[in-house]
Amino acid sequence: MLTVELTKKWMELFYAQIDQEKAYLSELDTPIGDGDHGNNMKRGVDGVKDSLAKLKDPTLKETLRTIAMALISKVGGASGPLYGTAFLEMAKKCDESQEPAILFAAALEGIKKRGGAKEGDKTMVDVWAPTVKALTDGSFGTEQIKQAVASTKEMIARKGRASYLGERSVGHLDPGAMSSGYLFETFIAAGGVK
Amino acid sequence: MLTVELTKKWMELFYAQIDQEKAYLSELDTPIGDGDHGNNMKRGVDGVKDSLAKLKDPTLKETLRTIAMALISKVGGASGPLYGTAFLEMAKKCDESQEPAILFAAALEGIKKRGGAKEGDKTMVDVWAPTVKALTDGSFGTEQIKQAVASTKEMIARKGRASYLGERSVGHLDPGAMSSGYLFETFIAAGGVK
Amino acid sequence: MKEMKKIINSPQDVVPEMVDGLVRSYPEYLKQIPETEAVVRSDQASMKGKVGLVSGGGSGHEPTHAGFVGKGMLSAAVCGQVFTSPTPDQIYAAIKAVNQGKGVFLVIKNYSGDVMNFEMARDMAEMDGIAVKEIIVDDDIAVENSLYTQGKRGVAGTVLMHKLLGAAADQGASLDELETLAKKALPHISTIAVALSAATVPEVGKPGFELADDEIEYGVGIHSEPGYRREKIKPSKELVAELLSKIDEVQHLDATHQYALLINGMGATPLMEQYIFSHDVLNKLAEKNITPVFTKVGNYMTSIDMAGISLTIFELAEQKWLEYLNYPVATVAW
Amino acid sequence: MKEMKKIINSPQDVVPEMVDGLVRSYPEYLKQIPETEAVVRSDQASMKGKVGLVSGGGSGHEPTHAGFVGKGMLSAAVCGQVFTSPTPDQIYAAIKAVNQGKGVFLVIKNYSGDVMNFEMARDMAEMDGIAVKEIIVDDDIAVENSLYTQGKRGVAGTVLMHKLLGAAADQGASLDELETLAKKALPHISTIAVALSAATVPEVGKPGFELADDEIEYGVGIHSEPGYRREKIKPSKELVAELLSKIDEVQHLDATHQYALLINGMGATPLMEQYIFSHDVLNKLAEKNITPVFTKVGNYMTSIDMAGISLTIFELAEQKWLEYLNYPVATVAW
Ligand SMILES: Nc1ncnc2c1ncn2[C@@H]1O[C@H](COP(=O)(O)OP(=O)(O)O)[C@@H](O)[C@H]1O
Ligand SMILES: Nc1ncnc2c1ncn2[C@@H]1O[C@H](COP(=O)(O)OP(=O)(O)O)[C@@H](O)[C@H]1O
Ligand SMILES: [Mg+2]
Ligand SMILES: [Mg+2]
Ligand SMILES: [Mg+2]
Ligand SMILES: [Mg+2]
Repeated sequence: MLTVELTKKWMELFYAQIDQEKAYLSELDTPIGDGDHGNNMKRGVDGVKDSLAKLKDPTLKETLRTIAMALISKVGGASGPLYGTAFLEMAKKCDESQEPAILFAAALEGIKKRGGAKEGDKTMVDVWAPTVKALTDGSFGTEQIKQAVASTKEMIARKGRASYLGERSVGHLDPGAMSSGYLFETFIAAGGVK
Repeated sequence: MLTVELTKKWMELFYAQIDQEKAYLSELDTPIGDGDHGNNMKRGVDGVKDSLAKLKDPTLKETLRTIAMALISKVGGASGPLYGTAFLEMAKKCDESQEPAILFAAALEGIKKRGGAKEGDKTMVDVWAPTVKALTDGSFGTEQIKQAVASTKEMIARKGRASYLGERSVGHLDPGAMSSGYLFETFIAAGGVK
Repeated sequence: MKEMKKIINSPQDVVPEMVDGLVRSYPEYLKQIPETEAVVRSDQASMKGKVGLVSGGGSGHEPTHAGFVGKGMLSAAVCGQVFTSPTPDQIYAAIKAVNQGKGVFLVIKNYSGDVMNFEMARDMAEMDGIAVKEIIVDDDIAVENSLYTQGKRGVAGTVLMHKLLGAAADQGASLDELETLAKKALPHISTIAVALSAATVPEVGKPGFELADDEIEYGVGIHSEPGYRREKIKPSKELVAELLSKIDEVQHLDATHQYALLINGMGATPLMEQYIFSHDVLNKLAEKNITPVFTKVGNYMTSIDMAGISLTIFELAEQKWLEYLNYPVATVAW
Repeated sequence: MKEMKKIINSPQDVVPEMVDGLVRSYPEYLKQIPETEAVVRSDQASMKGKVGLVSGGGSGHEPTHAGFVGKGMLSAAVCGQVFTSPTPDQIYAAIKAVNQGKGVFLVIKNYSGDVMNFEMARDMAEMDGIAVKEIIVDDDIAVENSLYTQGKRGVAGTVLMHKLLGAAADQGASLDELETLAKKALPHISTIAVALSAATVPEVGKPGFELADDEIEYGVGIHSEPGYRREKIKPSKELVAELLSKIDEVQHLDATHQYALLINGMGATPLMEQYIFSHDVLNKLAEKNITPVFTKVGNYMTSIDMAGISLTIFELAEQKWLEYLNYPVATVAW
């Protein structure tokens, strides 16, 4: 069950992880992108931290919406609208259910719609899609997430900047897949799934 | 006595010398100038060679004037008008006398007037002035020329680009002094003084 | 790996300081929209009754985009972080600032980030009842277009698109007319670049890729996206022959048509080299009996401090387009 | 030592190919004088009955000088070899091409070579009965002036001199009036630069000097003449503080006066950095309650591919001078 408490804890851990891996994410974005993914995400989590700090006794919907707006207005680039849309869709859905599997599925639909990527296009979708599936069939976990991230390495990029490289994108992890991996790992670390 | 034959031979040797030392002259011009003296002089002697080749049975005056015009219209920079003026003044004087001491003295006056430099200002004047003197007192020779060129090393530049360096120009040979040294050395090699 | 050496204060302050410096240097043309990094014409009267024209994208392409804001060209430009699309709220603020009731036209370069952020802003504006249309510029022929990928990138040709649409908007074209014009002109604009070095994003601190001292790369993008071939540097004429042959494959250059030419320095390449390159392009075109009717040479769509050059050929399929290119403007950089 | 990497054909052909490329790219403004590397206005009618204005010098400072030829600015520009004064015959050809019987005014930068070659050309023109006057620009305050030396160098402030004289000439100023204007304005123009790297002359093939990866040099000239101090690179604000304090020593900046500002990139420094530098200059001047009434930021007087920036402050002692700066022109580069 996603709660306000859990969401806050999750965002704290996600903040710490991005802060720590900022340079690594930008490095992943260098051979197959434009080298800014770490900086983009850092601006985003800074924004999330600031915005959440201003909320007084928020509902879950308010919390998720606040995260979405911070990401949309701070990240920019490709990842901003995608992560923003993901949390916006979760905010829309959370009155109906607080089940992670259902919320993340709604987020995934938003990401796919916004960016037009399918599974196998070497984007964050390649972490979100198997993870949503894993949440349903019970295989969700750190190992599964790491595998999903790793699976992008051998893919040919068909969306985002990496797609300009065609076959030369093979052999590199997708930076957005990696940051999505962090998102799910910190969800677990925050106690999201017992 | 300066003759057409001697002048032609002299210019051939001067051409060969500049061609060979082009890079060195530009190198001398780098720490205390703008690194182009070798290229400037090379364009000049190329022009002199071409123009002289076109002359048919020229007088000494025509020969010297042709050299002057080639230098003026090909070298540019500071050295072009100075070398050009030198040969122009020799052309003016050569009806009166063909004595090297007298011709070079006229040239030196032209250089001083055109550029406003005095002895000790770390320019080509510091080779021309002692050389003209040496021609009169009989001490003219390769050793004397080399000494004159070397004397510029310890001077502080007061004219030309090197003057912007002030005291930091000390310790470097003046490139125009070096090319003037070549001019007088090739004059000797051409049989200018027996 | 070379250390970054730049005239900046801190990497995070690059965009706000740059936008401030630009706007305060040219108050006769530019005004900053409060609390944003978006820039709008200071000559508000020139926008009255006309469709607004908004462009923007990541920073690092100066003078694009803000340098083209002014009467006869853009109404506003939105400056994102370096090489990062601006966010929807900023784009939305620019749309609102230029809307005069006739609608707002967006010029978007074809990058996932730009497209998504501009389209989110468009959604926001439409919810406010502002009519919005757009063109997604994809003039870089170095990248294959394909249904299954992101498609081609938007590069220097975008500047010509700004000029065309700006002139038409200034002459009172409607939102629909601008869309028609943009869609018609786009396929006639082709660009391709060659890089001698990559750009260094201040927050990254090192170049996007490394080229050996004697190496160049054809087809590089304006964010140091890799190109299609690396080889030893060649004389300008041979670079021109390579790039022009690529454009010829797409455009089938032909003396019965009229062409505009844009030669664009990427940031660190001096005009000396650009003019020599231009000399070689004009010679090569002359072999086909083509003399461009419009030429511009300079730094228009840069990639921070990248050394390199791009060549854009725009086939002027309609006489009106040449008039648009020559239409007078009041901007910092055209 | 880094290898030279440039978009050129052969080093000896740089100037003719560059001039050809420039002129053929902009036939609406420029025409080449046959058998020379001098460039004259193609709009001959705009020169009718007016004093001709001729500038020039070594190449490598693009868009200076030819980029400022056109109605309202220069009548002709003479392009020497790279960093080498043009020869008298070429300057003389330009003088003859622009002479309309009202005389010709020469703008010369204070370098031995330029002064001597221009003055030889002046002698030739005067022998032909053409009245010629001149100004020798020496705005670079990095170098001490002294009766016993060459004096100060002419650098980016020369562009402002072109603008001023061009506007006055276009409005019908006589040769004497131009001389008076030039002499009055000159002491109010001060420039100083900072270099991050030196220029590479194509025929030389390596930079004029070497700076370490983290080093800068204050006071460098536009031909890589050494400056007055080398130190570790600093934030833009601190560079500005240093350069502005040097200008202040000379000009005694004061809020009761009006100032024009020219921030000039040396060739390889992107606009991003120039705008940030401009932001810091405007802030620093604001501390003295000074807001410049005219600002320009860009690559105007470059030093081939040198990285660096120069700051020019022009005290507008007469209201007319601001009008001259704002006077409309038709040139490639103003
Ligand atoms: N169309 C898309 N659909 C899904 N994810 C995408 C899409 N485009 C890009 N991405 C993701 O965004 C990541 C890049 O984000 P970032 O570097 O922040 O933005 P930008 O590419 O604009 O610089 C990619 O690694 C990829 O995972
Ligand atoms: N005013 C002057 N009087 C005499 N010689 C001068 C003067 N100015 C410069 N020179 C000479 O010219 C030389 C430089 O020539 P060059 O490099 O060809 O021209 P530039 O300095 O214009 O690049 C100097 O080394 C010096 O000998
Ligand atoms: Mg990126
Ligand atoms: Mg020199
Ligand atoms: Mg980006
Ligand atoms: Mg020189």
